[in-house]
Amino acid sequence: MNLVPLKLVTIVAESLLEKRLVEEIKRLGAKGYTIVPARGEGSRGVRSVDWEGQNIRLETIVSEEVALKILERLQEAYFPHYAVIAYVENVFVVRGEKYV
Amino acid sequence: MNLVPLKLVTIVAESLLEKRLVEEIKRLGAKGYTIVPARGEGSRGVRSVDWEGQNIRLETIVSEEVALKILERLQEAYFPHYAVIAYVENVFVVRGEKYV
Amino acid sequence: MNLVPLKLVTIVAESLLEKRLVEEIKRLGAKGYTIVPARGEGSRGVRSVDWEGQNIRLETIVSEEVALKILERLQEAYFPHYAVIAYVENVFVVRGEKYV
Amino acid sequence: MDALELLRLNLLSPMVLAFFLGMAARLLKSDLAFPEVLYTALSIYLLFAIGFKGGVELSKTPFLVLLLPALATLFLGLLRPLTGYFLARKALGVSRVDASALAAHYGSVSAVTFLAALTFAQALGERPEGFLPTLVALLEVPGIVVALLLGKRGGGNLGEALREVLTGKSVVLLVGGLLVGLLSGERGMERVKPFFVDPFYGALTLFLLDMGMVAASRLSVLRRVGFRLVLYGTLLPLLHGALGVYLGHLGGLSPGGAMVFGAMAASSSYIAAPAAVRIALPEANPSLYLGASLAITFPFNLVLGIPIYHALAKAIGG
Amino acid sequence: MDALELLRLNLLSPMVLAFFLGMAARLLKSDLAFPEVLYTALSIYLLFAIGFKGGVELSKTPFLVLLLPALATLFLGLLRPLTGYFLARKALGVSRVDASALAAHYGSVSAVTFLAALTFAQALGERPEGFLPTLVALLEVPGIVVALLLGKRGGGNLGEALREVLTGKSVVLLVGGLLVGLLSGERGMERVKPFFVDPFYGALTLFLLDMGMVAASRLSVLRRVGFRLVLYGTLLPLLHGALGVYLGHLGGLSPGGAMVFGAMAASSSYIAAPAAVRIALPEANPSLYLGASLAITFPFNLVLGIPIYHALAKAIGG
Amino acid sequence: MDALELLRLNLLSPMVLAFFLGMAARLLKSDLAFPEVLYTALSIYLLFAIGFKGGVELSKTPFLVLLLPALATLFLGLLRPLTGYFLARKALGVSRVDASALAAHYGSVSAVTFLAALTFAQALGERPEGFLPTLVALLEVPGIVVALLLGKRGGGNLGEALREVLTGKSVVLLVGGLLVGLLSGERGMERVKPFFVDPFYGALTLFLLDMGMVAASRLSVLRRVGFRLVLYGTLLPLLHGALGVYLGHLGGLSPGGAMVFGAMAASSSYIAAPAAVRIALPEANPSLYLGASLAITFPFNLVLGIPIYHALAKAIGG
Ligand SMILES: Nc1ncnc2c1ncn2[C@@H]1O[C@H](COP(=O)(O)O)[C@@H](O)[C@H]1O
Ligand SMILES: Nc1ncnc2c1ncn2[C@@H]1O[C@H](COP(=O)(O)O)[C@@H](O)[C@H]1O
Ligand SMILES: Nc1ncnc2c1ncn2[C@@H]1O[C@H](COP(=O)(O)O)[C@@H](O)[C@H]1O
Ligand code: NA
Ligand code: NA
Ligand code: NA
Repeated sequence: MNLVPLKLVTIVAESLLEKRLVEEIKRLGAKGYTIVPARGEGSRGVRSVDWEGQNIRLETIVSEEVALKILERLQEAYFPHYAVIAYVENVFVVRGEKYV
Repeated sequence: MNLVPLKLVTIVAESLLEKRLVEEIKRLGAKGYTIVPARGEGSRGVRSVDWEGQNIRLETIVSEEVALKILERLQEAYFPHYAVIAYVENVFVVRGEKYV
Repeated sequence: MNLVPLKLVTIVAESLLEKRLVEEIKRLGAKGYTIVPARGEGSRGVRSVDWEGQNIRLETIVSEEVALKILERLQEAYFPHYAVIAYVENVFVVRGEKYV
Repeated sequence: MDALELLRLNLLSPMVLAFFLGMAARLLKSDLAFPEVLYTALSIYLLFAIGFKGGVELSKTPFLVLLLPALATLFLGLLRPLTGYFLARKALGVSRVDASALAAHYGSVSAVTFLAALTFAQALGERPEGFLPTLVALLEVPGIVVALLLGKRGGGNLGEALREVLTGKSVVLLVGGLLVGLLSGERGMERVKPFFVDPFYGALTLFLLDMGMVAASRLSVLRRVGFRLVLYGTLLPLLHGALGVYLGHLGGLSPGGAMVFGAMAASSSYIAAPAAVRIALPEANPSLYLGASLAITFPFNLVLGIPIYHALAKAIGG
Repeated sequence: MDALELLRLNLLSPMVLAFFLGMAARLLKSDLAFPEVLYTALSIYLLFAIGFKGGVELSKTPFLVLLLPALATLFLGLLRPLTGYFLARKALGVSRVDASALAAHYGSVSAVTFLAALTFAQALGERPEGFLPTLVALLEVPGIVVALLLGKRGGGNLGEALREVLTGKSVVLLVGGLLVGLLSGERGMERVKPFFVDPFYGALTLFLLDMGMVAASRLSVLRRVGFRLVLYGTLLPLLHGALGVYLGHLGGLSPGGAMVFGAMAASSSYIAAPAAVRIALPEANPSLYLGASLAITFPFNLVLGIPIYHALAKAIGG
Repeated sequence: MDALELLRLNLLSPMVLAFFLGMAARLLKSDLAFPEVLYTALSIYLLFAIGFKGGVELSKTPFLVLLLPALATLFLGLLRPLTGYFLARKALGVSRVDASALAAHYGSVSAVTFLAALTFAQALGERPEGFLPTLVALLEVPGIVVALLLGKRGGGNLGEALREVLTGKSVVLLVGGLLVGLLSGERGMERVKPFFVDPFYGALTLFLLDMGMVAASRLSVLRRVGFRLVLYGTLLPLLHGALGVYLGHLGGLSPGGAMVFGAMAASSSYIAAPAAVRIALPEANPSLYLGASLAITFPFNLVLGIPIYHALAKAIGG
């Protein structure tokens, strides 16, 4: 089994940001991503299925370097004004070379 | 990058429990959560999109202490009678101080 | 707290494969799984809500041995022709003995 | 029209056929599936529309006409969970908790069975009373409450379950639609008729297609729980149905009305009751109550029950 | 018909009642919830249908008849964000950015308020001009642009926000439906009338049920931001509404048309504007603008505003 | 009516215009998007409704009238994949697997193209035979099977793919709806007409709006695969369409019926075939077959093909 250790970055954000977040992570080096619609609650209150827009949960598998770049960009440009949360973890990826 | 190591608790449960689970985890100290609708299969058979209610997949980022409290509460009050599964893992969270 | 260290295998694949993937992982020893509908982008371009079918994100908690079998099977039979990505990580599961 | 002709007429309605098509699709392992959202959307539409039509009719009904049928409904709401409970204990030999769970289902009501009966009556040229949806709303809640009381005898989450039933979406939509119809009357009806009335039976047909798929996926329970549950799920509705027809007749309903009233009494819940039971009686076995209510009683009423209650109503009142 | 009678008529329409039912459901903590997809589907349907009907009417309207009302609309599109901005700065004392966000909402338009006014007018036997939906499309965009210009004064994401508004789904559906209606004309209308016209008010009723739930979940803002926001959210529509009725009258609209035109002018956006503001002015406080637009101005117009604009239009033009 | 007039009439129908609106929305990068569930719901509705209407008509059709058209359909179901395969091999020079994938698409049928042709015929006052939907169901499956046989020649997942096609949702809904219509007949039709018949064309319009968006997102393939695929995707339908019109005429269909039959023959699948091909021939390139079927042939038939088949049918039979 060819398993490559990589970083999985997960971002939960208001769905309005989807297009911009996708552009950002691609620009910073992500080769792909997976998105599921989500709802949630945090410091900015409940974000649910109401029309004002729910959340998205975006995952991207990237190298450590790209992961850090993404998180920095989020911290700088999105955390101050938008409902966003982001975390990173270690995963082992089949054919991981495709994703770096 | 200011990354705080925290626990990510994931709970998959029948969707009927959503309101109660959210109340429980908040009471036990969770500052936020993210939910996505899910379907699945386990010891209690298939739980799919049928109207009898699908599953939810609830994630919450918390301190180790809160994580343990949540898992204990689940084990005690929900595992016996409901379709529930729960696991915990280590993640590194941007601005993690917000979530403890 | 009775927490058992196990493997969480996550597979993102085109939704057309759902039935077959579920059969495969059960045959290889998985005792359960959780699926959420997803969209995404990778080497095969955007896979979104269009009718040609979106993705699914399938998670299954298994022993290390079963995890490796699943990943090998994917690599051999699905990676060449289908839009699939798979990764594995370490999780701690409540009442984990149920899942091995 | 003789019994066989009635049965044929019922069987060959688009609604009943769609139900069988749904079952067939599932048994053939077709990938046909209704997105859950479509199910939810259709049920919101159907429940609100029933309530609304009932409300508009109610706005034209003198209070006195309603009194006796309403009392009969309450009486059935209290009695049916008891018969359901004791029959389950004696004939099925299940635990107290499982018996209460079954009682909650056979104490409440199925809006779709009600609708199928209504459609059938109208197709035969009967004119069931317009206020009957009001009675559906009235019958939905008390049976569940009585049954949960039987199951808990003073413990746990009863309050939560009760609140859940009363503010549950089926009650809110039925009662809410009723109020909207009552207050806006004929004048409101004119505006929304092409949405809430004319396409109603077609939407119901689509809904029954989905119900057929759901019911088929519960069929396996029959093999497991066996013959006695089948008896339970057919004799109990016959008993309740006959009682309902009779009480409806006593309460002054027309034959068509008494027949629909009987079908209501004979029906078992599969929306409000399962949710309430799952919260209040989590130890109860869902296969049992869902299987009985959905895979036995619902199709039984749809196919055989409705023509039978019609024949009864004719025999008593027509 | 006197004022009270008008109010009663408006209050007891299925649409307004459904809105209150939605609010009640949320306040009772019912589990009734519209799946987001149902909301999206209904709004696609409603917007396209309004546009389409408007387009078919437009195909029968001479250009000159449209000229003055269109100019009046553009004028309102430029003026309203300014009054919204300055009133917010002076009376609410909020920051420049929050004032611009509010201005974007009160500078744009609510298609549902427009529809409610249209329905009301038609229920009274008025015949508002068929091309009014064209004006809705015309009024939607400029107000948002002006407001964002006020908020940015030369920075950031204005271009993106503008593109977002112009290609936003509400503009595309309204304008696109309009073009489809314009090009296919009466002949096209014949084919799709039973889908886009007849069931329209029923669909709108269901939509308002959902809007009621959303508005109720925004009610809490009232307690927090207090009385001054309530004044802002009612006086500003009254001002804009009166102006709209007057300009509509000058522009040659019938009394019914002037009244609907006034309601348009009085309405505040809660689809296009929030999305644009969230992108272009992320520092603005959503509770403020969503609360004002959705929990104050929308219900105010729905319940009180529309009959008032009607009375005004009658006083001036009837 | 001359050719240009026909084309204009077709182009300016709400359905075709909605398709272009969808394309425009995507090309303008509008955020307009149909939730997948809405697409699924509309396609369930459309397929069941076509089947149902066809079934009701069938219940009034003598068996003999159906015989020849059914044989012609089967013949086309066997022939079309072969022409599709060999043209792909010779003219496009693609691999055996890719040619089979294309053959599966051009061997099956597009329900929406069929509907557009039907609508067009009806708008011209023609009266296409009521049993045509039966033929759609008959044409859907064999072409795919033949094509997969060509692609596999004795390997792999053919059985699974075949089962997938036969129990696929489009076949189940079409054939199931047909049976429901056949069994419930005019009497059933009466009850559900305001849902399954009257609003049909409007629902189709909305569906085509979505199809336009999907097709536009496939347009990029044209640049990549180039001119030869465009020829393939237009000449093949013309050939099949002419053959279809001719066989329809021989089979005894009215001119309107022959024209719709031609459009069926000319159409290519984009629901059943892609799913079957993806399972049975995963090595085939989806850009190729989806691009050809959806971005070339579907719009070609919708805009130009249908009036052409109409002219042909008139020339031969009218
Ligand atoms: N502690 C948490 N665990 C999981 N998800 C969270 C947590 N806090 C916030 N979120 C998610 O992130 C979104 C934005 O958070 P916030 O900006 O804090 O309102 C919320 O709507 C949740 O979906
Ligand atoms: N081994 C597993 N891996 C992932 N999800 C699981 C697993 N087992 C159960 N689940 C999820 O947990 C739900 C309840 O499980 P159970 O109580 O075992 O029926 C299922 O419907 C699945 O969604
Ligand atoms: N780097 C990545 N991170 C997260 N998800 C990915 C990544 N690459 C691909 N995916 C997901 O896997 C699916 C198939 O990928 P592919 O086969 O590369 O087109 C995509 O549609 C995405 O949902
Ligand atoms: Na945030
Ligand atoms: Na469990
Ligand atoms: Na792949």
